[in-house]
Amino acid sequence: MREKCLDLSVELAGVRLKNPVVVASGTFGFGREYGQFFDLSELGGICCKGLTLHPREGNPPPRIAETPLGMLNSVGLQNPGVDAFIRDELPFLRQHDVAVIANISGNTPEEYGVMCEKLSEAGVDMIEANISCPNVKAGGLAYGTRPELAAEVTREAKQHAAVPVMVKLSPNVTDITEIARAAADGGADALSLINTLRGMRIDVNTRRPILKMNTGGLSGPAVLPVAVRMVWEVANAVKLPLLGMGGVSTGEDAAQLLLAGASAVAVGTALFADPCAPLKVRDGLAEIAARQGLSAVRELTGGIRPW
Amino acid sequence: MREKCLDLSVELAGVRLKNPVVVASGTFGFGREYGQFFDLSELGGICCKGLTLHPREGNPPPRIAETPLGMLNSVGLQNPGVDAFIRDELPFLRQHDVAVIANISGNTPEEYGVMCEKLSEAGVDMIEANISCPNVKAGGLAYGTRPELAAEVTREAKQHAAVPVMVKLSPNVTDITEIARAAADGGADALSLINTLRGMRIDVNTRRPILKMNTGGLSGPAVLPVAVRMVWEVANAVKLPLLGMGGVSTGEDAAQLLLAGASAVAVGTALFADPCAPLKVRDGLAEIAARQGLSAVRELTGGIRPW
Amino acid sequence: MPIQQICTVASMTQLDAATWWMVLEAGKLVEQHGLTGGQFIHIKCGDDQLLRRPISVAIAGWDEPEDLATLIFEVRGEGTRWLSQRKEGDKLDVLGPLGNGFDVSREGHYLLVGGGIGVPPLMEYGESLSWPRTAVLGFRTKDKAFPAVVSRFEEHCEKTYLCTDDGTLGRHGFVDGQVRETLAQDKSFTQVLACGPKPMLKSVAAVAAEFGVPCQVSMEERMACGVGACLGCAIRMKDGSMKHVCKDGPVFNAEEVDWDA
Amino acid sequence: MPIQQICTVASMTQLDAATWWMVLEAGKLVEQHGLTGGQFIHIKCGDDQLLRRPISVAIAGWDEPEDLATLIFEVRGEGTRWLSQRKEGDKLDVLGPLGNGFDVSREGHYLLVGGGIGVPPLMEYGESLSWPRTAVLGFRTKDKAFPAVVSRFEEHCEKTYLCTDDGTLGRHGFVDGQVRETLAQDKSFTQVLACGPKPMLKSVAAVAAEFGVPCQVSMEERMACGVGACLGCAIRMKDGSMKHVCKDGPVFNAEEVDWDA
Ligand SMILES: Cc1cc2nc3c(=O)[nH]c(=O)nc-3n(C[C@H](O)[C@H](O)[C@H](O)COP(=O)(O)OP(=O)(O)OC[C@H]3O[C@@H](n4cnc5c(N)ncnc54)[C@H](O)[C@@H]3O)c2cc1C
Ligand SMILES: Cc1cc2nc3c(=O)[nH]c(=O)nc-3n(C[C@H](O)[C@H](O)[C@H](O)COP(=O)(O)OP(=O)(O)OC[C@H]3O[C@@H](n4cnc5c(N)ncnc54)[C@H](O)[C@@H]3O)c2cc1C
Ligand SMILES: Cc1cc2nc3c(=O)[nH]c(=O)nc-3n(C[C@H](O)[C@H](O)[C@H](O)COP(=O)(O)O)c2cc1C
Ligand SMILES: Cc1cc2nc3c(=O)[nH]c(=O)nc-3n(C[C@H](O)[C@H](O)[C@H](O)COP(=O)(O)O)c2cc1C
Ligand code: FES
Ligand code: FES
Repeated sequence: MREKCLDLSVELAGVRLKNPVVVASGTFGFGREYGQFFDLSELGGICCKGLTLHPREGNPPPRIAETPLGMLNSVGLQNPGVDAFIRDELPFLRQHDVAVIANISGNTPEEYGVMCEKLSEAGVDMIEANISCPNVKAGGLAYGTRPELAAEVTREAKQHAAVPVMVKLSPNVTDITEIARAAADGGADALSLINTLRGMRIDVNTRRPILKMNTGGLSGPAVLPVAVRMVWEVANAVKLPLLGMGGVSTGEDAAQLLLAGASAVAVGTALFADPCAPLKVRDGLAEIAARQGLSAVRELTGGIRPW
Repeated sequence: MREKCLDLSVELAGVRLKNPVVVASGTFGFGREYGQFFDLSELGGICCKGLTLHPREGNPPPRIAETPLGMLNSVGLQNPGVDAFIRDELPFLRQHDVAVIANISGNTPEEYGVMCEKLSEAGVDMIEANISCPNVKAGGLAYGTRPELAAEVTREAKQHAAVPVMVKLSPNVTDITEIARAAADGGADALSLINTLRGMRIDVNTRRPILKMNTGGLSGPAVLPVAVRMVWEVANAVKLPLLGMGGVSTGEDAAQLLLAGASAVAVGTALFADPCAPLKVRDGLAEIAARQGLSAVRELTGGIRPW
Repeated sequence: MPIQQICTVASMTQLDAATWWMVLEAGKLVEQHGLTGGQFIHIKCGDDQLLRRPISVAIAGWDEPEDLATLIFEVRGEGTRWLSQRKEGDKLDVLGPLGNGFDVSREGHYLLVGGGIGVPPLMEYGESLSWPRTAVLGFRTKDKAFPAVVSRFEEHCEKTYLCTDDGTLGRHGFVDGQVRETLAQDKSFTQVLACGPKPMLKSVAAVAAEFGVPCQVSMEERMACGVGACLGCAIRMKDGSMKHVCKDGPVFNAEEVDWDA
Repeated sequence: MPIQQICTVASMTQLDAATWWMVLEAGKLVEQHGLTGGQFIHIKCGDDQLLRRPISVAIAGWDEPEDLATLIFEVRGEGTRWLSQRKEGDKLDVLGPLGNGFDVSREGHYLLVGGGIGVPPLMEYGESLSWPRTAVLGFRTKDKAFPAVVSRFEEHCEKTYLCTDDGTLGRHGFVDGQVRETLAQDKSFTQVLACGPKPMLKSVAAVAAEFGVPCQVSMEERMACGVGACLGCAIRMKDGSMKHVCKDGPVFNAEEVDWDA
């Protein structure tokens, strides 16, 4: 009864999500695999695996290492390219009642622009411009760590996009609000954060890093407190809607990010422990909102009472 | 038999430690409390609770929050001041056969200098200049995030210190090697890293941050992969000896930091789960070295074989 | 001096939906290190929880065999949930004895004031004190008023007053009303010993001060080390200084505490 | 189509100091989803391990009752240690069936080549194939040569050759020597099915290629999702493309694999 009255829907830069739980880019492919475990229409949105203008094979294996309640990955943007996505994957995604968010990485600002044009035309709901992927040596890292580049990429993306552009921030910076402001100045419609923290694990017997790339991106529960802090900082620094992520695996984790200022959350690594994690996060969030007597989950957003 | 042949001793900026396991500043007070659980002479060294020129009461409570395999603290440099330390605590520490490393934080470069002078005269083995404590609003954070300030503090400390000066780096930066190089240029004899990552946790029922300071420093197993990565980066960037720390709770964790380039490791948060953690780390490290047929644990340092 | 010890769970009894009575074979902790009620032990609650959980000792060393220690705790989160799932014979890694208990070294007339899960840490003082004492015990509601605990006060104290916030048992209202009445009626009380939520402690301390009766309060704060090393569990004193619940407490002289911090 | 299922441990048998034989009541996984030997399941190993652990199925659906699945695994770290501590009646959260098994759809003469913990995933092919087959099984030393596993090959295969690296059992040396001899003596083999450490697979693949016999190999790579979504478990193919062990494998055509990657 009570749940019936609870409105789960949220809005992210003008795009309506039927609930605030999105799946994080790179952890969900293009939806086919986890679509075997639950109906994709149950999700608020899907951030697709990061796309590049041309197909990429990604980094050499091993690409995965486990760490204390976290994991490192160095997948490195393996993807079939934006054209193949539009041809082979988007029609499948479009069969479901779910917001499709294309995640893109470019080597140059122009590449972001070209991809935005193609994807807008093909009909995605939103574009997430990844300026933070720490795995690609050229470009990737620099955009996310230098305000002027972040602004430039954002401007270029916005100029060519007919759908909202969300800029994805890296946590590997001294001051994330600086980059957030730059993206806002560049015209971003929303921001998403956090991408992975850079980390390393060494096999003490072979003395080799477990990842062939030596270092990789840390995600999972271990990073949750960093994500909460950064979402809060960014929420205080810019007026844009935020998609919060980093270590979310329960409704309570998600509620923390919403309270800190996010309009919606993304679930990534938690999927690997439990394919139905996003649905459990959604239900947990609904329970918390109901217990607090809210009529809409979106009332949590920014509800933090800092000391 | 085998263990008899294994040399556990290491050198850190000319100071001999009988084994490579030190306890981390702020987690071990001035040794009295954990000295009830084991003989302090079993340790390689003790980094004392951070000192300031004048006594400080620290931050208001709550100061502690638990996170997934990590914890946040906002203790904020509560300490009796450098003079009281020298008078009331140092004599007790000196009763033990263990290297005493005084950890200091100043509001100005001059304060670092004054403290270095006092502590050198009083007879500590080494000074760890904390330029990274994220809890003190004035000064603290800025020194650790701006190369020119880091260099200035280091120079001032070195000028007034008669014992080796180790500079402690913050992980909350875009490029830790930049700060490391600045400290090296300033004349640092060694570097220690990592201090805590800034994080936050929110009580979703009260909507209040658990910490009264809203945010705090993240430590514990969760941060280990970030520590390993940063130690490796810094080891590649400067020629100084390194004291590695961040999330160490087993011999294997310590071995990772040594292989990445550290000469010794510090154990902090792990103490709270197990007061004897430093001794277990030491024994675990010895076991790994013995298993690898080494004659000295120090042979692990920098032994990583990157891809 | 505190030690680290592996204790065996001697028994587990569920008191209500959320509350457990756990008896530990505490061995040396009691026999050589003198663990007593009102002190606490710091318990490792499985590998998932990085930090230990502080739990007060309700009573120790008075039952047979003499090394038993009783803990009474409420499930509040993951750590206490883990603790509630322990079975007889399971092992617990604990640090103790930690902190001070109430100071009852001087002859006198004691008023014990407990609220909710703050009642059990007074149990040993209710039973074993060699001086006369009266208890005022407050609970949210009748279902949360652990009869197994209350009955031991009733058995040993001169009088035991019960209060519930909702009036379902005993006096309707908070304990401070009963405390005021009791102190007003009987001027012979020399000490108030109080344990419970901070707002309760604050008002009990105020009432005691009103009547000029010294008051000791048992405080809570989030802890990391539990032994005084990390300075995590600070509380502010009236004079602006910080004291630490794990080392200087958990029992403090109510007059010294800054109740408005 | 893979599903998530809670399976009950039907039995646990220790094979040697580090190796366990675990039988699961796999229910629908076998009965409706056709789990077979050579495929794998992705197992949640307690709350401490964030990622699941992939373990191959040795044999499934051939014992009574028909929903049993046998896993044989070695303790290598925390996850497999946790798994080894499971008891009859415990529940496991698994994903499966995942990946392909060996392709044995065509009539032929099969040579099964297993090394160490790579022997069990061939068990179902040793027992249940309707075509003639021979097994070459290699182990480090006699003590690591699981008699309980080997005997099932010996019972069902035309011939079962054993090799040990140290000569303590069977032929002294690696399996590839025996494979070469067997393929040289008998030209009727139409397929080699191999499972074991990568260096072994590489040399067996080379020998098979020498004799022009198609060879299928079961590969390992570190996994996150286990279902093809994260692209974590990539291995490089000769043509430079990436394939994924969890979705495109674990069994690959040996000719397609880039053995020098
Ligand atoms: C000196 C002392 C004595 C105590 N004695 C008892 C007792 O006898 N019976 C009893 O039921 N409870 C007692 N408590 C409270 C008990 O420690 C907490 O309920 C418990 O730590 C909660 O842990 P959790 O994992 O279940 O909850 P979570 O909320 O999941 O815990 C998260 C973190 O917060 C800390 N925390 C949460 N609540 C408290 C709290 N109230 N006080 C201190 N830390 C907290 C936990 O220790 C942990 O580090 C005592 C606390 C203190 C300080
Ligand atoms: C398709 C497949 C089938 C397998 N079948 C079997 C089997 O039948 N029997 C058996 O004993 N082992 C099998 N393995 C290997 C088994 O998965 C690893 O031994 C196990 O994951 C180690 O986990 P751990 O926690 O004990 O070790 P840790 O080293 O602590 O694990 C740390 C991380 O590394 C990963 N990892 C470590 N070694 C391997 C490895 N060799 N392959 C993949 N991931 C690894 C773990 O999954 C985990 O994420 C298989 C592996 C794959 C990929
Ligand atoms: C295997 C893997 C691949 C990822 N690939 C991408 C990617 O292609 N683009 C991107 O923007 N983020 C990528 N990420 C980052 C996630 O989208 C997310 O920001 C991060 O993992 C933190 O969330 P989590 O802790 O819930 O996983 C990837 C993460 C993982 C674990
Ligand atoms: C409670 C607490 C207090 C700390 N106080 C200090 C301090 O005073 N000075 C300092 O340089 N570092 C301080 N640190 C940081 C630690 O010395 C160490 O760098 C960090 O905790 C990472 O190591 P760990 O994960 O082993 O704890 C403190 C850490 C904790 C947990
Ligand atoms: S908890 Fe560490 S000082 Fe009290
Ligand atoms: S493990 Fe995720 S794609 Fe194979």
